[in-house]
Amino acid sequence: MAAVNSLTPLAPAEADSAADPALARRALRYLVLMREVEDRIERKLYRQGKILGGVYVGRGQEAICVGAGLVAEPDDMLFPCHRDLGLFLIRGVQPRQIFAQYMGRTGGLTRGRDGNMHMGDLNLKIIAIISAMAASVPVAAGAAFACKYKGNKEAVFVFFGDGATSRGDWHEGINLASVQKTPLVLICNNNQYAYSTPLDKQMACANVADRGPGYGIPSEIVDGNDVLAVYEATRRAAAHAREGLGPYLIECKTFRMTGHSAHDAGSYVPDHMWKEWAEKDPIQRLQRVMLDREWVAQEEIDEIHASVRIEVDAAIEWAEQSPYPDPSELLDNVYEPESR
Amino acid sequence: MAAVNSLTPLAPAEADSAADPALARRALRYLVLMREVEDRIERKLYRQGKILGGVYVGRGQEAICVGAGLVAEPDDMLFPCHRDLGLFLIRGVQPRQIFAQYMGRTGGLTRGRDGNMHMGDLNLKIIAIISAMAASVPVAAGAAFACKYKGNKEAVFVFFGDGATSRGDWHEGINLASVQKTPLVLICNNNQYAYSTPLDKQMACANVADRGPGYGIPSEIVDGNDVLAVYEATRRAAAHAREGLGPYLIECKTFRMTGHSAHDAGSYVPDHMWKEWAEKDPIQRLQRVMLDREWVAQEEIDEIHASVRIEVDAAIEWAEQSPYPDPSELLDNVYEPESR
Amino acid sequence: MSTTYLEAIREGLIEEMDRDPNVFLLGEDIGIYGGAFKMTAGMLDRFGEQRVVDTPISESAIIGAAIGASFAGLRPVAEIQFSDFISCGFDQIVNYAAKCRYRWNAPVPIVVRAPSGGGIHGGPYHSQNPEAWFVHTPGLKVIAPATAYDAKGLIKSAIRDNDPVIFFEHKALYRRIKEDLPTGEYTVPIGKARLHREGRHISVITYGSMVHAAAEAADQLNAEGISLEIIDLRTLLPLDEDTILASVRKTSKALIAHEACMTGGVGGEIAARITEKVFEYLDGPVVRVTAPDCPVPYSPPLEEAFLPNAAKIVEKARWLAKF
Amino acid sequence: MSTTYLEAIREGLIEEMDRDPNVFLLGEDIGIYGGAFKMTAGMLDRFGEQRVVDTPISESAIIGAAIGASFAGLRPVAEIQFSDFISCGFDQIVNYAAKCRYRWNAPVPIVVRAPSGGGIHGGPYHSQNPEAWFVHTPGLKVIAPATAYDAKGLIKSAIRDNDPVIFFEHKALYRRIKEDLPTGEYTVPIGKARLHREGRHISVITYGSMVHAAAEAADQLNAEGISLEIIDLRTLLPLDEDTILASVRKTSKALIAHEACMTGGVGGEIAARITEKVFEYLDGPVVRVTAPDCPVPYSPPLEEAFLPNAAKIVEKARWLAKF
Ligand SMILES: Cc1ncc(C[n+]2csc(CCOP(=O)(O)OP(=O)(O)O)c2C)c(N)n1
Ligand SMILES: Cc1ncc(C[n+]2csc(CCOP(=O)(O)OP(=O)(O)O)c2C)c(N)n1
Ligand SMILES: [Mg+2]
Ligand SMILES: [Mg+2]
Repeated sequence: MAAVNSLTPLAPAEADSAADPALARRALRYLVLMREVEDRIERKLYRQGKILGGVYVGRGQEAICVGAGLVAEPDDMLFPCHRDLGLFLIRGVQPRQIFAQYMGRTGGLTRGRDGNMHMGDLNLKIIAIISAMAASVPVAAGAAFACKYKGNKEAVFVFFGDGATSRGDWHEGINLASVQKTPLVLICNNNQYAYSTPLDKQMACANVADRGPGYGIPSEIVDGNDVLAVYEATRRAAAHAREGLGPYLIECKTFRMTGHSAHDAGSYVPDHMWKEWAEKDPIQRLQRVMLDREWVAQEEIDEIHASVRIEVDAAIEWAEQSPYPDPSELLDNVYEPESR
Repeated sequence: MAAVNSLTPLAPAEADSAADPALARRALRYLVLMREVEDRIERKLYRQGKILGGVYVGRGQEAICVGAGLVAEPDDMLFPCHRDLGLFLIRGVQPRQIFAQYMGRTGGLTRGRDGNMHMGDLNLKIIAIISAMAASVPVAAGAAFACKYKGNKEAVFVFFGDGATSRGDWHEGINLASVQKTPLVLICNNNQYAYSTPLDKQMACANVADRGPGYGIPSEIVDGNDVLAVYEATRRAAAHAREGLGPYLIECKTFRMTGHSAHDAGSYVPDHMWKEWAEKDPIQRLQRVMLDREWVAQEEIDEIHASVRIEVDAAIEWAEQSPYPDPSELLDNVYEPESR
Repeated sequence: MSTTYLEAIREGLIEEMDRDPNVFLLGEDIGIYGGAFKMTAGMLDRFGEQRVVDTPISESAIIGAAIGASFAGLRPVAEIQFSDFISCGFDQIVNYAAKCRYRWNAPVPIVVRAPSGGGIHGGPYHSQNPEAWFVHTPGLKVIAPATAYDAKGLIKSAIRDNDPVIFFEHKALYRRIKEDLPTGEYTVPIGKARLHREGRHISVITYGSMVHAAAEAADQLNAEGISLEIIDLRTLLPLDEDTILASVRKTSKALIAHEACMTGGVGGEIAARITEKVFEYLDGPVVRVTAPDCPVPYSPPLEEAFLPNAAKIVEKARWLAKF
Repeated sequence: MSTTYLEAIREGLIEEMDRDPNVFLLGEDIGIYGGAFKMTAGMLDRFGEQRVVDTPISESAIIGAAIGASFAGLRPVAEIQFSDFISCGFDQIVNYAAKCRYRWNAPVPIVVRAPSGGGIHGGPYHSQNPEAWFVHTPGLKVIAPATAYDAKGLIKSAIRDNDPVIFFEHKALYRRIKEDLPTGEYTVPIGKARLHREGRHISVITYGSMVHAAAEAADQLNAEGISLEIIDLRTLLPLDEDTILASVRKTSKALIAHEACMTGGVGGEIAARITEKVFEYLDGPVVRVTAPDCPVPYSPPLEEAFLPNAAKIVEKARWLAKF
């Protein structure tokens, strides 16, 4: 299917992935694992006071990072946003490292230097966000430029929310990448809120995808709660990018099934939206598809959930044993050691 | 004529202004005056070393600020860019003040605090640019918000070049105004270069107007060398804004008939473009129209040019007599006097 | 009944909005949500959407729009959700707002409110103290209140001031400190420091959260016969040099404390002025107690080690007292 | 044959690009035009469009893209056309580049070149000296060379350095100063000050354009029997405290000179360190000669009055010598 602009209907999941039970199984496991890890973080560890500071989860929108993440090759650089835990899992980061990160322990990716989703690993080519929304977009554009510079076939994936598209950095970054025709895949999770701010207070256009033409790049809208649809759209985008045709914008329509962060009940969200979107839950949905197509039996699904719970229990135990950083580390690594 | 998006052809000058000889006469006089003032600045005073620092002129694109400026009501706040001298003339700033400004004399609008086009007068509701391209766009959005806040029928006009549209501030400002549906008229002089950088190195879309839909606002393309066409387009935009329908983007296609600044010969511009656009000179063009339609006789046109030259000679003389600021003023007005 | 630092600022905002219809608020999530720290809770209902304006995530546009609205006669109060994000609107502050009056005589009566400071496990991007950048920017006024009384009085003065004011609110103080405020209306002058506590041996020149750390330190040191005089600057630009120098002339020793990291911080400027202007009065080196030169770490033991506190002030003061 | 400050930097850039294919340049108008100051003249022809990259007008994207390219193993050198516009990319520098290594062990080997300083009648937006903002940002290195030799040696070291470097080039020095450079390859270490001139009575601690003003002042004062020792800092972050303190221990008097405005400038930090660490050696107040606290005015008589110079250093030094 050719890249299309935003006025086309939601892309259906009818494509080769729809005939790939193995892919669906992998997707399901990551969806379930992400959900479980974040439920524990937000609803257990945070409430138990074992995690201090901000907690942002991707409940209800896991299909976006999982669907897109399964397309990325290991050498493709990823720039997650603060609700894309699935990307870390797909890149091989262990749940125990994630719990340790949230608890500020040395077992976390940042050794306690930073918290929650502010983590990354350059060896795994997954880049830590800074808090400033959309700041990663120009940075990702630079990484995409490097692919072109080196003449390799890598692509760069950058993820952001609807709210981030209001920022100057979003514009400058996407404009630079478009002018340079670099392999940048832009994936927007449009979960209809930026913190408490609804879309109509953020943008006057109907869709984030409507912004693609202003950069002369293709953009398309996809059902962000359909992991296979996200996978297919991302494949189109990645192919476009690797062919040297430049950036490609995907808008994933979804909903944030939680407050902005653990301290926010989201009382400003009208009740009907919670109900409406609960029915579109990406995990339930994929499971239904897999059962309907007889790709799995219910037992297998239950077994996935059970094994994930066991893995997560162990990971939390490990993380709680992980030591806090020693205060003597405070000034390490502000600069490259030798150069000080 | 309804507001249209960018894919429509250049707006023709066929409209009521086309039947208004008096308007054409006023426009012609401002065009000629702006051209003469800037020719003296760039080609005489600067070369004589009487003006130090940067000199940016609007040669060849005068029709944009003059056509739009003639639409603005005295209470509409104007945010010129660095090639919009005509707006100052229309607001009643005297050529002698402009020469004094360029020469750093107390007779200039900034008393020598700032130079060249970095001038403004809050009483005349004409705002001084800062150098940072597009920084005025969010500021103008705030002024437009104030119109809505006060419930008056004023509109705000902000001017910028093609290059400025690459900046984050441009995006943030236009997005805010669009969300707030405030009376902001956005006028882009697309002169096809940002300093030495051609359009294809600045943006991947065909027209600046293609960016309108990303903000859910109307945008149109107009021939920027046709002062009557610019006038008509600006009238549509102003009417739209005053009706409470929100911002409106006008892209004026034009060309910068000079280097970026007085020290730049523009050697990077292909010869054919100079020739091609010389034939589209906005002054010649308006004069032809006026002669064809028998609105003026050649003598009257000659008389306009002659009287402008006399006015400008006198203005320069006055400015050269204007004293330099006294060093004792150096620290005045960093803060409000009493509050120090 | 006593008022918290946060409530005091809210009261100030409400009083000024009641007083002057041109005062309005803009920022992210300040409307129905009442702001990330609930500073503006209830204000949307009270003043309506026109005067409590939720914006897209665009700090540069928030500050720029405030400037533009001020040109049209309004008196905008912009909220930057965390002061860490003020750098996203930096150019609008340092190049636009700060220079208009000087360049072309255009006043820019805006207030930019920015919750700053650590101690809430916010990590590198929800804990910074960026005041020094703005103190190095002529044309701005910079305020950092330490008490509820001053917070209310200064936010009111800031709104009435005809120059751009950057107003740093220490987020760890929001709910931690409270006091009884006068029932009647009052303001606190910009540019005047406050003698927080009188003392004889060492002048502690400080502001924001460190005022309270200094007071704690003073209590401890009293027992040891070391008496600290605490100057709460309240305004960082313009600096109240007279009050600083008068105190040092009296005690002949100076300790400067701030939560921001040391190098290039406001403490350097203060130390320089003391050494330049009352050198003959000094009986010992001018010392600084600040955070070290690194980002604000997240993990509790690291943040604990990072933040200056009473104990670190006590230690330095003891050392200085021996001179 | 002798090389100007500007040519020296260009030579450094070319040598590093010849040496390392991962080094590339990005910025506005640096390609066919060769840059606003012609720094990169001829480099497009030599290295091609891939390595001399013209960008849209977007400082935040320029710096951000440099960071991203560095993650992928490249060594970007970004040009900000005038340092006055660096505030448009401020967040990318202070929050992104400066903190990656500390937070998650990701080095950001980028160089951001920024022509700074006044004396060219550029007015408020083409004359600023914003170095102090960055000196207050741990994780950055900040360089401001005063001579052609150092400019070349330091730009080469900056490109090889594995931390983000902000490189301020004084635009008034570009063509004003020249010297004979060694024919062979050399670098100048980051973080080391240079004894520009030995003296006995007063240590003048300075950098950038003021090094030359100080030298002029020293010549004049010699006649009066006042001998100035001039320390050219070269690197502002990390500061070479040892060299500064050693000189002050020797002369027991310190005058700090910089072109940036005084309040919150780098001079305050230096004065504070001197007073804190070698107080017992001081025979007089530590004084500063800087621009006053206002924007850089355009009109020649105003700019002349604004800029610090040899005469102003002479005056302060005479006063200090009397102590
Ligand atoms: C520049 C900036 N301003 C404000 C914030 C505070 N903040 C954190 S997340 C957020 C909302 C982001 O909305 P969106 O981009 O839609 O992502 P979502 O949280 O909805 O996934 C805000 C305002 C920030 N992180 N960065
Ligand atoms: C943020 C910023 N970066 C760089 C510059 C230097 N500069 C001045 S004008 C200019 C080109 C502007 O191009 P455009 O917006 O098309 O206006 P034009 O000069 O063509 O009328 C540049 C790069 C600037 N003024 N501001
Ligand atoms: Mg969102
Ligand atoms: Mg242009």
